[in-house]
Amino acid sequence: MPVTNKDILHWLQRSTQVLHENNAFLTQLDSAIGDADHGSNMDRGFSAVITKISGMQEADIGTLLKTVGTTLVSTVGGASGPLYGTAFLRAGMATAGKQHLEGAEIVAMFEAAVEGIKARGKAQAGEKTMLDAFIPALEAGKQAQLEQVPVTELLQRMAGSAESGMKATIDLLATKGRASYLGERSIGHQDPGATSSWLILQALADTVAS
Amino acid sequence: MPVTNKDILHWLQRSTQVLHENNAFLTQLDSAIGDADHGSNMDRGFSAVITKISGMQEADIGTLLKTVGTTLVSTVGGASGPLYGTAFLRAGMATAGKQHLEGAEIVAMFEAAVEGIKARGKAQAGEKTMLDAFIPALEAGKQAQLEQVPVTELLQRMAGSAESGMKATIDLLATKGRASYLGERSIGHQDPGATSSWLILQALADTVAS
Amino acid sequence: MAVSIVIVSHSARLAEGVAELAGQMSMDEVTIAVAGGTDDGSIGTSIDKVTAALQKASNPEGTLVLLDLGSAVMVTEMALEMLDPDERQRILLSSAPLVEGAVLAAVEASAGSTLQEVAEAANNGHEMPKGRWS
Amino acid sequence: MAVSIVIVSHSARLAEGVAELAGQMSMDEVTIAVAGGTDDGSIGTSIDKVTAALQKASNPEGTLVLLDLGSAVMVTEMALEMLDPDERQRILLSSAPLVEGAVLAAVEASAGSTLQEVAEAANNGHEMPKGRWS
Ligand SMILES: Nc1ncnc2c1ncn2[C@@H]1O[C@H](COP(=O)(O)OP(=O)(O)O)[C@@H](O)[C@H]1O
Ligand SMILES: Nc1ncnc2c1ncn2[C@@H]1O[C@H](COP(=O)(O)OP(=O)(O)O)[C@@H](O)[C@H]1O
Ligand SMILES: [Mg+2]
Ligand SMILES: [Mg+2]
Ligand SMILES: [Mg+2]
Ligand SMILES: [Mg+2]
Repeated sequence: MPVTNKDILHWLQRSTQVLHENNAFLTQLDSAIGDADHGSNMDRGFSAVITKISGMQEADIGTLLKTVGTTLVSTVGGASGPLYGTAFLRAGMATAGKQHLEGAEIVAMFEAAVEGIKARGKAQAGEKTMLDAFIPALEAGKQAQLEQVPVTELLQRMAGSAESGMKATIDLLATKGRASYLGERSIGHQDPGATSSWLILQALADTVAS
Repeated sequence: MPVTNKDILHWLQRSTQVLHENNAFLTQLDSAIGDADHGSNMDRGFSAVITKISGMQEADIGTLLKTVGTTLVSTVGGASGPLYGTAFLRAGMATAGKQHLEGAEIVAMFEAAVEGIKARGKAQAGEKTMLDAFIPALEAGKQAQLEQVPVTELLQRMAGSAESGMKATIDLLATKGRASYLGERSIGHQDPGATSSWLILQALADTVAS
Repeated sequence: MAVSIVIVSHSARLAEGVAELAGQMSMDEVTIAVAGGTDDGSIGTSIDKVTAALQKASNPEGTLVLLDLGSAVMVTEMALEMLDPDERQRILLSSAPLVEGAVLAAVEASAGSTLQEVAEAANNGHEMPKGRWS
Repeated sequence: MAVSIVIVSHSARLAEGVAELAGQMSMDEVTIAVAGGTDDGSIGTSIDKVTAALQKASNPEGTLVLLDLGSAVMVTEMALEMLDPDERQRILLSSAPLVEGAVLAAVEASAGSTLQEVAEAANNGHEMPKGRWS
């Protein structure tokens, strides 16, 4: 069963709720290696998203995701704004005009998103950023697609790999963003952006599973 | 005839008036190679001085000058505050307890003031600062003292040399203070601090002459 | 006309303070536009504020953008991507220290220098004397 | 207890903005005291404000003072001369870029580093990435 534009809407709603619930947790992670605002940044951004897409039940997936992107860029207020903003904009471009997505299209959508984050942040895997959740997730998605597993399973595997990637950021040295100001002291802390990325991917898997 | 503490009081009053009258002029000079506040800095500082010393008719010269110094440090708000402040403080130390000053004591007082400015600003002659008025004035004072000229004449010569030194700052390259940010473009403009220094020295000569 | 300056900061007060300090050295000759804080006034950056500041600063001689922290670069680049290419090529992002670079850039711009010269002047902010020999 | 930071600036808004930006990175762990503008609120420096900020920041681990422009050094040095020698030797003047240095100093101080280490961290402000590789 493909992912529909309704699913995407529900995903965005669930993400908003999950990020709201995790506001304090994300901010606490950011207080250890950043400026203690990632939770409020994401909460503010997704609150704005939910308002913006409230009347968009009939919109295609590309239009929806592009709206998310521009809204996040305008409202998040931290580095994660341009990063998630670019990710959703690119995801929207990859899904322009579509009402539903098959496994291959989902993987292509995330590939575009990850390329966007890399380009925007001039970062790569292993720098203790959201990419360390997104890149393993994308790899898992590609593998799942090769194995032709159902979409629900594909999304579960992506979320699971994002979660492992997120946990692996604890041992990484930050070399991008504010956490890099801490140098060696950034080691031992979980990256807030990788954590919000996992939450968002998990929300997608949960939405489609239910 | 020596310079009395009354003369010093009158000098400070005259300086206050002259600096007030030249507020716009000094600020205009500072606008060319600085931040356009030297006139208001000096005016503000000496207004505070005049209030502070209003009840000090009986004070000795050292006490008067030290009061001027601390007042300028607290109120001028620009680089000239610590510089003139230090100059007056040192002058006050050199004249501690005195009710009048002979030629040699006047020269010693200015020597102390100039040393104070040099120490505070880590500057020397030829850097396009107030020192380029003060140092020639001090040299002229020393020479006049060697020649045993009367105090009125000594002070006239000091003021005259300060004025020539001030004019010579036009051709100098600034290497200290804000004007140094202009590099070569500082050449061709008269230094505001050298100008206020001349005004103050001229006020002393005029006070004692009249 | 002089090169303009745009100050992008996570703090509105910081941006305005830099503009007032640098503006003192350039009088009314140089446009210094600011983009400080988020739209709702908290600490962070705002693409709308950056875009508005770039518009306010826009002029034929060009604009130098100075920023407080690296994370302001991304939002600024997104704002630049939204401009038309003609406008965009008249804008340079500086990696100079914010306060020191802005003061020196304002001095240089007020002398009618080119964008390239203003950018170089800003970079001298690294060597601005602040110590034994100020 | 952590090393304290004092921000001396010609602009009150600038000083407060730097403190809020740096304070974000150090939470409540580091005292960041400001001395911005003249006593009457115009642009310039105030020895009374500098003295008060140094007092507020005073602590056994030491204080790093960051300044906006060279002309703030003189007023700061006069304020230091008025302190007793014990207190004075726990204070270092930094020549680091103000904003970048303050942020890095706040991060370093919040980790419980020594005054010397905090001063070195501030100097890394010169190399703070703000460009192609932020
Ligand atoms: N250059 C970058 N590339 C990819 N991700 C980045 C980069 N810089 C920061 N991030 C991510 O952004 C997160 C911080 O987001 P947030 O706290 O909202 O922004 P800010 O650091 O501006 O306060 C980090 O945890 C990291 O995952
Ligand atoms: N290091 C220094 N040594 C001696 N004089 C200096 C020094 N720096 C600045 N000055 C003098 O101070 C004057 C500027 O004073 P003012 O405009 O009141 O201060 P600011 O430059 O802080 O605005 C200059 O014209 C110069 O004569
Ligand atoms: Mg943050
Ligand atoms: Mg932030
Ligand atoms: Mg001035
Ligand atoms: Mg000034």
